[in-house]
Amino acid sequence: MAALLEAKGVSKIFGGLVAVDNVDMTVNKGDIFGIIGPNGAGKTTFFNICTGFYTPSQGAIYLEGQKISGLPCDQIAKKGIARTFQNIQLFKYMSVLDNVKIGFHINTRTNLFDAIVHSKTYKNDEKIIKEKGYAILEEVGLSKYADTMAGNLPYGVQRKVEIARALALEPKILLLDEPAAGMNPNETDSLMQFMLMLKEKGHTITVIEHDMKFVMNSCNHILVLNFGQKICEGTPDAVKNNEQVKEAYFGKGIIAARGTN
Amino acid sequence: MKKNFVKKVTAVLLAGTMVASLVACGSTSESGNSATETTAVVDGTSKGTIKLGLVAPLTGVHAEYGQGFQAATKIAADEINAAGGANGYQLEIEVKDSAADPKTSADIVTQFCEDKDIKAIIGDFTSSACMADAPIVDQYQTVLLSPTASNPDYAPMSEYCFSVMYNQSNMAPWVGKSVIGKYMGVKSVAVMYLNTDWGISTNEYLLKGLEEAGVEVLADETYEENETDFSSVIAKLKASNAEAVCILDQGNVPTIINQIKSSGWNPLLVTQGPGASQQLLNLCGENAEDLIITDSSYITEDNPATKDFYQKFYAINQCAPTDHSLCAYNTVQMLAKAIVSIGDGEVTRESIKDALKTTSYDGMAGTVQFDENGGGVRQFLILGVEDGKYVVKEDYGFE
Amino acid sequence: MMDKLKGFYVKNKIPVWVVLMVLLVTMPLYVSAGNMRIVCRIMLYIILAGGLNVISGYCGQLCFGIAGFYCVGSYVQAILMKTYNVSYWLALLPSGIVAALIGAVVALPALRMKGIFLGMITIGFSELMRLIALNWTPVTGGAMGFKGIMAPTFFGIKMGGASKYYYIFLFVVIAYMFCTNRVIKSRVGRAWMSIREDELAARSLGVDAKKYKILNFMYGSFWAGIAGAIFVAYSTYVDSTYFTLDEGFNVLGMLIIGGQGTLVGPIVGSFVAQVLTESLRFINVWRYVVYAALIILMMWVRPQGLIGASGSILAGSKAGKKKTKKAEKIVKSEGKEA
Amino acid sequence: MLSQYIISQVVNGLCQGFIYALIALGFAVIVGIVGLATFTHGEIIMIGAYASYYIFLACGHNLILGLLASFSASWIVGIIIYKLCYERFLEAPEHISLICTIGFSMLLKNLAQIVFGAEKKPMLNVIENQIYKFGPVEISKVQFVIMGTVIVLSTTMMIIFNKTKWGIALRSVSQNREAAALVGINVKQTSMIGNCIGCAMAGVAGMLIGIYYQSISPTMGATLSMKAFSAATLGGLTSVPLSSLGGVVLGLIENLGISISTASFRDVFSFGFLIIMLIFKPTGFVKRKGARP
Repeated sequence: MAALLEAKGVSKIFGGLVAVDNVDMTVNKGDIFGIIGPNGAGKTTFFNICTGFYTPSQGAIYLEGQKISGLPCDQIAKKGIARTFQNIQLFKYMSVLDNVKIGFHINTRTNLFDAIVHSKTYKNDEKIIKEKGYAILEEVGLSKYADTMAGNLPYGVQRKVEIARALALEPKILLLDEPAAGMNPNETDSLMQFMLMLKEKGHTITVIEHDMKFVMNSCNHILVLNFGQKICEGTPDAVKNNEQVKEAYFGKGIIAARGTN
Repeated sequence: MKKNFVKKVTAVLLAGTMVASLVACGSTSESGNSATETTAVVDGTSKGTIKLGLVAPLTGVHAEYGQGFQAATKIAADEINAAGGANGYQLEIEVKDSAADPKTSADIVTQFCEDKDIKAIIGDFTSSACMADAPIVDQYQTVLLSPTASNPDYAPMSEYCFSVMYNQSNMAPWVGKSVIGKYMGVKSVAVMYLNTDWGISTNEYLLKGLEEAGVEVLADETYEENETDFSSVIAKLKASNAEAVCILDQGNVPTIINQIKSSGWNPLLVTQGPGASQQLLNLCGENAEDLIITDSSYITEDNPATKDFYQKFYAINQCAPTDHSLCAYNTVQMLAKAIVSIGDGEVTRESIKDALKTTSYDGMAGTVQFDENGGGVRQFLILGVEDGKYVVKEDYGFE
Repeated sequence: MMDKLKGFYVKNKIPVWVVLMVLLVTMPLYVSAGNMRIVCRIMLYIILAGGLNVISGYCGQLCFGIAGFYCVGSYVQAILMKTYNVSYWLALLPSGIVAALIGAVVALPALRMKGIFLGMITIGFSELMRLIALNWTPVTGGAMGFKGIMAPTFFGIKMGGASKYYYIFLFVVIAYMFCTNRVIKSRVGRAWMSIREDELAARSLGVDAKKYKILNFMYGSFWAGIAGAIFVAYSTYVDSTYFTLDEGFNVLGMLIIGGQGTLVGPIVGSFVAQVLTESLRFINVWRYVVYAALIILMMWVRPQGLIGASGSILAGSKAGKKKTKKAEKIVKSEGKEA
Repeated sequence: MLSQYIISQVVNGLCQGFIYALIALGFAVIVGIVGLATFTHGEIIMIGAYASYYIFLACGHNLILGLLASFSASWIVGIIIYKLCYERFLEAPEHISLICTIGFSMLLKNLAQIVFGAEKKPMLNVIENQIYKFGPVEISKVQFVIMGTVIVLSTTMMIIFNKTKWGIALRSVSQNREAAALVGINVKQTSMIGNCIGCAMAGVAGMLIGIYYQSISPTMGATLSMKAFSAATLGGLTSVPLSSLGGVVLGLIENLGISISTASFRDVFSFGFLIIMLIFKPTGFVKRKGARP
């Protein structure tokens, strides 16, 4: 399996705070790669480094062997990384369809003059956007909301719209930041099914999540962060049984107490 | 509930205003839209009324002067009408606000020109506005008589353009040569002038006059129209060690004089532009002592020639008139004289223009007439301030 | 009422447009020359407010300095026509382009700033442009201004005077509406709007925020420049007093009255503002007091402007929340059916 | 002689800078506590000046009375502004309240022209002409009084802000509205008080300007408020001490600039400096914080 997204010795320091400390990561094509860790472990910071919102203090990010860290985030998006946000950042006052249309930005070429004279490029682009946009909405199961204003949708649906928008980029890898946060068990379940379906279609996904059940059931590879450091990496089963992970999640005392029992 | 009510009321109000305005705009008469000051005294000898339009900035930054225009023209029209009118015609002045915006001014002038009843237009205050109006009055062949437009390019723009405010080409060299050079007899002078069309042209002509008289110009400083703090300009002039300071400005003169005095400097002061008004004395108080000022008259309550005007003006505007208002007063008087000189001929826009060219008005501010371009030519006094009052130092015709 | 109007329009699209065009084209026949000038003024402000609308309405970049671009356009046109004897029609485009280039220069520092800081930059810039016009006497005529800029001839017809020059204004307004309508509904317009709504998310989707912000400023200032350029030959005279900060605030006021981020907003805003100030003349000096009070009242009642949608990002959160509840209900009922 | 000239220009610049600083300080308090900008500041200056004018007219040249009058008049206007332009729009996009303040400024300006009269009013010799000499430094009594008043007022403000319970409430609202509400601070009232303090500072500045330039008019505030706005922007808009610094720097730059060129370029210097400064440091004098954005 070819490594799609690689992080080599990535660190990020804010002032005196080491938010991410020398983390390595390899995401292979076709993976659902989970990143877990307690609050404040540096997961989102790590995501922000991967997508170019931050530049790493040390180390570098590679996409298909090509260094991408240091590029502005819109360039990184063009290279093929799409993401969603922990606190949904939809264009709330625009319709769902428009949200997805903006997702097609990098895959279309229309410039100001094309738009004014309605050139061939414009017509082609609009045609593609319309067809593919509806296709994506259909795929995600949102076509009935196409003309609804995104901000008016319930939370779970908004999450899906955000994913649909990211899919419009036709990314090589999809980064989801806590997609199940705030969802009820039913919604979480359907989200999981949805992710597995995406995987079936050949998408590579990296996901940050708190919900253990969700991660263990959907991911085939998991990275655990604590205090910015990688403490464990491996399959769900390996992670489940790792002492350091238990320690990080439940605290040293409990583990120690259990040990004496 | 309450909110809905407010919304409804607003909607109704807005809709009402819109409809009213549409109707008003649709009709060509415009009579409902403007403040018309009818001062007609109906008596047997009246031949009818002649309507004049006044466009002036009643609001905005120049509101002070626009409101002065309004009051002064009303006084003049009242006086003329009370005395039986101009050659029997009663004068009526229609006032419209240009808000110191040249675009609006041009729009209003067009409306006046479209109104066949209006025989001549008085206004606007700023040169900018007048220059924007000039092509329009040229097209409609209507007289535009500005009390104050001072840009030397304005009056030559059309034969229908006139301005009462003195033409700087006669006035400023005289100030340089005769007032500063001869009357005051100083060897060196520092000049500060307003960076507007008026200030720049006045300064140019003044420097010529000073050169002729052999007065050394040690500093020549300019500043923006909306300037409030002159201390740094004054410090510059002070550093030049000139005997006298010549201030070429209108509205800012009192502020400048006050700031010069409070900086602890006491040079000879001479100013041209603000006009010798009571307002200047009020605004400067003791600081105005020994100030030399040139004007065709001085407008205070003590001056027998202007007392009547002063009191009437004060009754309307609750403030002392300035030279600008006097110029506005003169415009109406001159138009009236022009109408009188037409005699039995028909009073048309064209005849008013022809008559105005040769009109000379001998009023409380000396004689005013127009040169070949339509720029006003006035006579000047040299005035000094003593004990908070104006004193005539040299009479008209000092060379 | 708005919905009914809209419904009527959707049903009778072609007749409405035909009637509107006929009314517009024949306007000088039934409106007096004096009022034609007010119509021309409305048109001028439509273009200015329209240019500003692109910048602040569609891209969310607070700009108080539209008068600066207007100034640049006017002076470039005046200088080209008077100093270099370029024909009116040939000078139009360069005026717009120079204004657009200046817009790009202003946009550069603007890239790193938002909100009121950006507003401040544009204020400073607008004043600088005016001061350059006032003080660079050899080129701009300084305080003496530029006079005698002639209206152009069009196939032998001299376009002087409001009734004829109106057609040039009309043409530019239609051109503006046509272009902007197309741009807004394209990839470029969507990119601008995405930056307005959430710049971070837009960038994560590959929208080059820097490029599009600069492009946005250029497009907006281009139209402001064009407005200046056509105004100069209409007025025949220009000096720096036309381009004060108050002018910029006026235009912004009109835009917000009409509704930011909507195509018709500038038209409605400019129309209402001009017609109101004209029709309030009967109350004399009180008219600006009343006008100002109406602006405040307007902000209280319809903060999104007369035309703006209440569910817009520009309308404020309160209006948005109401709609959210309504939408939630719909979603719930749909869920039951499913 | 040359050095004397430069010194006098520095003194002029400082004095003007102090006036800018006082206005900018009020501006920063408003932006900091209410969280919304204002364009009505110029008119508050004018209201303050007129209040002191009428008090001087009625009671003679009593500085303290004038100060109280301008302070309270502008405080009252501050309440009106808060009720009209801010209270409803605290959570709304900032352009809405901005337009409200622009509208209100227009209203006040035109109303003042009607009520007070459009003409300039004299405010003569409230402080007599007198020059103090400290070595090569010449400073007039008016300048002395102005600088003194500004220093006293701004120090009092600092003390109120940093030492009193009241000031801490004000600062907490400026930092986090919701958190302040949670610990039991009446956010709306506190915001209003903040707004009123800011306005009152501008009002007092109006009186000082009236005294310094010896005349007042309804349109006196327009340019000054723009300068103060620039000064506050230089200071990062919300920081009281840095905004004052911005004012002083702006005053100095303008006057030193004038001394090497002409006064026509005054605004070129101030706005040019502002733009250049913001290009290189978008947050003005404020140090960029190292925290996560």
